[in-house]
Amino acid sequence: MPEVLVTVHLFASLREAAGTGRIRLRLPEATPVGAVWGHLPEPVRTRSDPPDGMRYALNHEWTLPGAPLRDGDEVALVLPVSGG
Amino acid sequence: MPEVLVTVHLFASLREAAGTGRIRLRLPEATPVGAVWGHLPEPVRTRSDPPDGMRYALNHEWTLPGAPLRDGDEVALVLPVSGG
Amino acid sequence: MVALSSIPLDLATLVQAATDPEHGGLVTFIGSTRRESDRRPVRTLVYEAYEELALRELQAIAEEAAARFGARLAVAHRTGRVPVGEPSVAVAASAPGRPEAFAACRYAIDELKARAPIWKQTEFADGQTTWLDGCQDREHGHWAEEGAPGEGQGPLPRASVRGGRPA
Amino acid sequence: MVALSSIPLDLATLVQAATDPEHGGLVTFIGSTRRESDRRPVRTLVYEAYEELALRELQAIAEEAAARFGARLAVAHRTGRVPVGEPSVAVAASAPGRPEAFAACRYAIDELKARAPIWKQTEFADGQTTWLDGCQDREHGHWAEEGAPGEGQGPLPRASVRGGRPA
Repeated sequence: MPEVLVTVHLFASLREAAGTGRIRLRLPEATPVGAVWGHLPEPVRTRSDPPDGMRYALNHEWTLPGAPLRDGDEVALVLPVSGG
Repeated sequence: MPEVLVTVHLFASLREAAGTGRIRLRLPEATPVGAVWGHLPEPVRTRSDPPDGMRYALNHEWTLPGAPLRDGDEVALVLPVSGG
Repeated sequence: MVALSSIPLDLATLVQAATDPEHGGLVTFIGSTRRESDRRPVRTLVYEAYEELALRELQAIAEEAAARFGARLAVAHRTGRVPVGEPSVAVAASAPGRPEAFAACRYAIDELKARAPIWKQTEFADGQTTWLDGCQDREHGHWAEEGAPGEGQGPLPRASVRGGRPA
Repeated sequence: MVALSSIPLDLATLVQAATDPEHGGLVTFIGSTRRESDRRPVRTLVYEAYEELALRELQAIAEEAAARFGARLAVAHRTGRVPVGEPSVAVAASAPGRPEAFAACRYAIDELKARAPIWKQTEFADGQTTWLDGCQDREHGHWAEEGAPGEGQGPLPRASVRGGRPA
């Protein structure tokens, strides 16, 4: 099965758990961005499912969980926000 | 009829019309503050009735038009306001 | 803190006066002279306060807002000549949360405009001046809306509009 | 103007950026770190932004508010460590009249808090730290409301609360 290499951007507690703000993952081609969580390494994925209110960005634009990943994509896991 | 001597504080166009911010008036004892307008000198009283929304202060506190004047009182004719 | 000031209002001073370490939100309102009034160019505004009562009224408004919204307020109003573009009034209100901070600031500026004994004289670019005090404005706050000034429409006496007053 | 800043926010800069000579009202909101969170003393907050997208989102919010309310906006958010009492976020919005200025400012701060990809880590006085990001907070925004931290109630894994991090 063909694979794609993507960069995953991590923030807040995910970034701390990973020890880095970006990791690279090899994923099956056309994996939807919403499935990236399940492919995170165990020490990073501190819970089985993404938290309620999780959003996703693809190449620094908002996207939907169903968007398929292509080779070279930069996907961001945008945890529920708390700015302000 | 006994009279009282009061100081009338004038502002904005009334003050300009009077050429001064305060005038003294001799008025019949117990004249209500709401009647002061009718006793203003002709050049000051630019209209026959006080404008809608006119308020009154007696000795620098809000008062009602029916409040009776006593000797030495300071009455202010508070025209409709436009600050801010 | 409430103040009348004949020199420019300093927003930082008001913000500092309204700051409270228990309050997470602070809202300010700044009202400035616009360069047009009813589509006529304005040169400057002149504010006149009934000082004794204006200060009491500003204090009363600040206390009402504090009681209603758990807020801490600072309110200041310019007096005298205020060139176009400069703030004529400033309010700062802090509260534990942002809805109350917004509500307290809005309450204070709305009440100030309705109640504080302060009057505004508009000086137009052509030198004509008019007070907004219910005597010189045809319709309070909408002085020249129905036509050019001095045309003798409505209850405005011609004499109440002064032309060519030296600056 | 929209900005992320690792140094203290300057309100005067935002006010200047939002000023428009046609606008008579200008409203600002300043959000500051409170010295307590859920009744526990706080030492400092740390803000982390997804910078590329946060700037776009702030710009989008400013443009939405401009279109809806005829407003001009400036929005800035701190990043990094923000000591208790210092502003973490500031919004300035001017509009022709004061209702629109209030509405535009309120819209911008509400949308920012709901949408901008920026996260807050609370560092308590006892050295314990926690992110408000839906993973470490038991209930988003109400982290310690039901009990002391680390008691193992609810979905919060013990490991997600870090103790004794050096300042």
